[in-house]
Amino acid sequence: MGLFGGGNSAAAAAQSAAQLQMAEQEMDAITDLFNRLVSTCNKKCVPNKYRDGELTKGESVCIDRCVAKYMEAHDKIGKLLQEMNAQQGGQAPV
Amino acid sequence: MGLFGGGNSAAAAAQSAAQLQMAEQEMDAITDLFNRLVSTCNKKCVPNKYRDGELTKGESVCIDRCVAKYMEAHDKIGKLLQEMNAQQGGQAPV
Amino acid sequence: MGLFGGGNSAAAAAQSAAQLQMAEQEMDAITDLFNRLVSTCNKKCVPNKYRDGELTKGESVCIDRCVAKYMEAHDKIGKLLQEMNAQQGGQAPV
Amino acid sequence: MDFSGMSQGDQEVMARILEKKQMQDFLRLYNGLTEKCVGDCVEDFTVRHITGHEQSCIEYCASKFIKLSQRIGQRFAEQQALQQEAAGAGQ
Amino acid sequence: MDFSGMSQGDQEVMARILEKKQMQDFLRLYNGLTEKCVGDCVEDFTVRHITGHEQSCIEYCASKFIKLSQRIGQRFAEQQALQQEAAGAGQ
Amino acid sequence: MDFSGMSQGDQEVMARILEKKQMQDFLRLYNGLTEKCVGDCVEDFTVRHITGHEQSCIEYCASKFIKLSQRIGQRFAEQQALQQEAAGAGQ
Repeated sequence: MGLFGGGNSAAAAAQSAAQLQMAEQEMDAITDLFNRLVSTCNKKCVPNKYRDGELTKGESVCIDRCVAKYMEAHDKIGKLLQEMNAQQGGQAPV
Repeated sequence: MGLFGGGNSAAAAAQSAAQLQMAEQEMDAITDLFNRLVSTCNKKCVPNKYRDGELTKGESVCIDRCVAKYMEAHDKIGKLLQEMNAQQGGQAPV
Repeated sequence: MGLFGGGNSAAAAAQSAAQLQMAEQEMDAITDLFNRLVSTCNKKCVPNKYRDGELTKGESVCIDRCVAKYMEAHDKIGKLLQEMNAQQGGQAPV
Repeated sequence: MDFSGMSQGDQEVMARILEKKQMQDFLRLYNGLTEKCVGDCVEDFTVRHITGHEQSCIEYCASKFIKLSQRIGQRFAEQQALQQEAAGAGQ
Repeated sequence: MDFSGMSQGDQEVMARILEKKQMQDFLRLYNGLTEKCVGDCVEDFTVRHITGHEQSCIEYCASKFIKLSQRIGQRFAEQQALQQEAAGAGQ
Repeated sequence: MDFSGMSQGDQEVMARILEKKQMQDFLRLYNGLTEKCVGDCVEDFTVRHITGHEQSCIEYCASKFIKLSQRIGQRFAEQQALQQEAAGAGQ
């Protein structure tokens, strides 16, 4: 690690480790978001009685709208959290 | 690590690593407990129909009692597990 | 690590690290499978009204069958995923 | 938890682990809020955008859940402090 | 996500982490499919083996869930691309 | 799982990982028991302490769930053994 990546001092290594950790956390957060999105839109759009293995037209349309609405809600809640953070210098519980 | 922390032998490092790991596991267990507590008391005390963004007086009182009862139950179950462990030299499944 | 384990080159260490990682992932997958199995067969076989702390005969029989059916379904779904993978060079989403 | 028995180096490692976990807790809270509030508030899939009614429901839901988490956080900390006292008295 | 700001060494580490996570995602999908489809399809515990009716229900359930995941994966990627564009335009 | 193909050093690392996971499994079981049994048994929030009726319900719930886990653990181990045999015969 860092072999071709420029300066090799302990400071650079620490920065690199912090950067890797943040990238990994971001990936984990996106995977978690995706899994919850799948679970929610499955519940909202696909009844759990199965007559065949294909998505119907109606289910497909519902899924697309569900994804759009979920992501819109995610953005709105993100802004809400930022506002609250700015107001209170607030912190997450625990 | 261990730069100002006294003896620097491999044994000390191993002990230190084990201590750090236990502390991290304890933190994870407390976070998990907290998240389950929030989820349970939310289900028990806050109906998921929303008329505004404030907790009502009734909900707040319910939440406080729910936390107290949850922690009391957690203690009791902890003692129960200890007893079972003592009786059987029992182990967790898997 | 690797002290008595034969060749000590970087390549051997990397192989060893990959092997350890795979073994750890396999353990995590089995633990996850077991936990979902317990949760499912608990829901299917044990009503959540409690009159005493023992499993009834009927519940025990139901649990054994539930485990057998769950594992059979797990195998079938595994084969299904393999087929799909073979057909499409398909990949997991995200 | 009490880290005072640790070496200074270990306390620094612990502080970094703690920081990482706080970030994880925040991301989990954020993702969990979206899942809960979409689950409770979004029912109309004949349109592609959040309706006015859904929007205010989501805001109330998020606000209420955050207040619930904060209240439980306080009670939880009090309980933990009580237990540590009890454990201390028992020694 | 954009890793181009990283050193080559870090990009390699990242690639290995990514590979590990894809394996985890696959195992999670696999275990999750079994849990969901047994939950939705298996109701008869008077016998020890999957019945014909349960078998086709499980196959439909798995097939449908995989198609749902793939469709959402596409939409999700489109949304992420749009957001990165928007973020880029804002800079 | 069979670790006999590993070097002795790796087997020691594996043993430590296993120990860590057993601790995690125990803590997860413990936290999960509380969540399940409070969910199933505690309904009266007009009082601050566990009532007698709730107390015995929690004890039955915990005892039953542990017995269920142990029984499933046995069946699960038998199934895994069967599969390894089948895999061995197929080689």
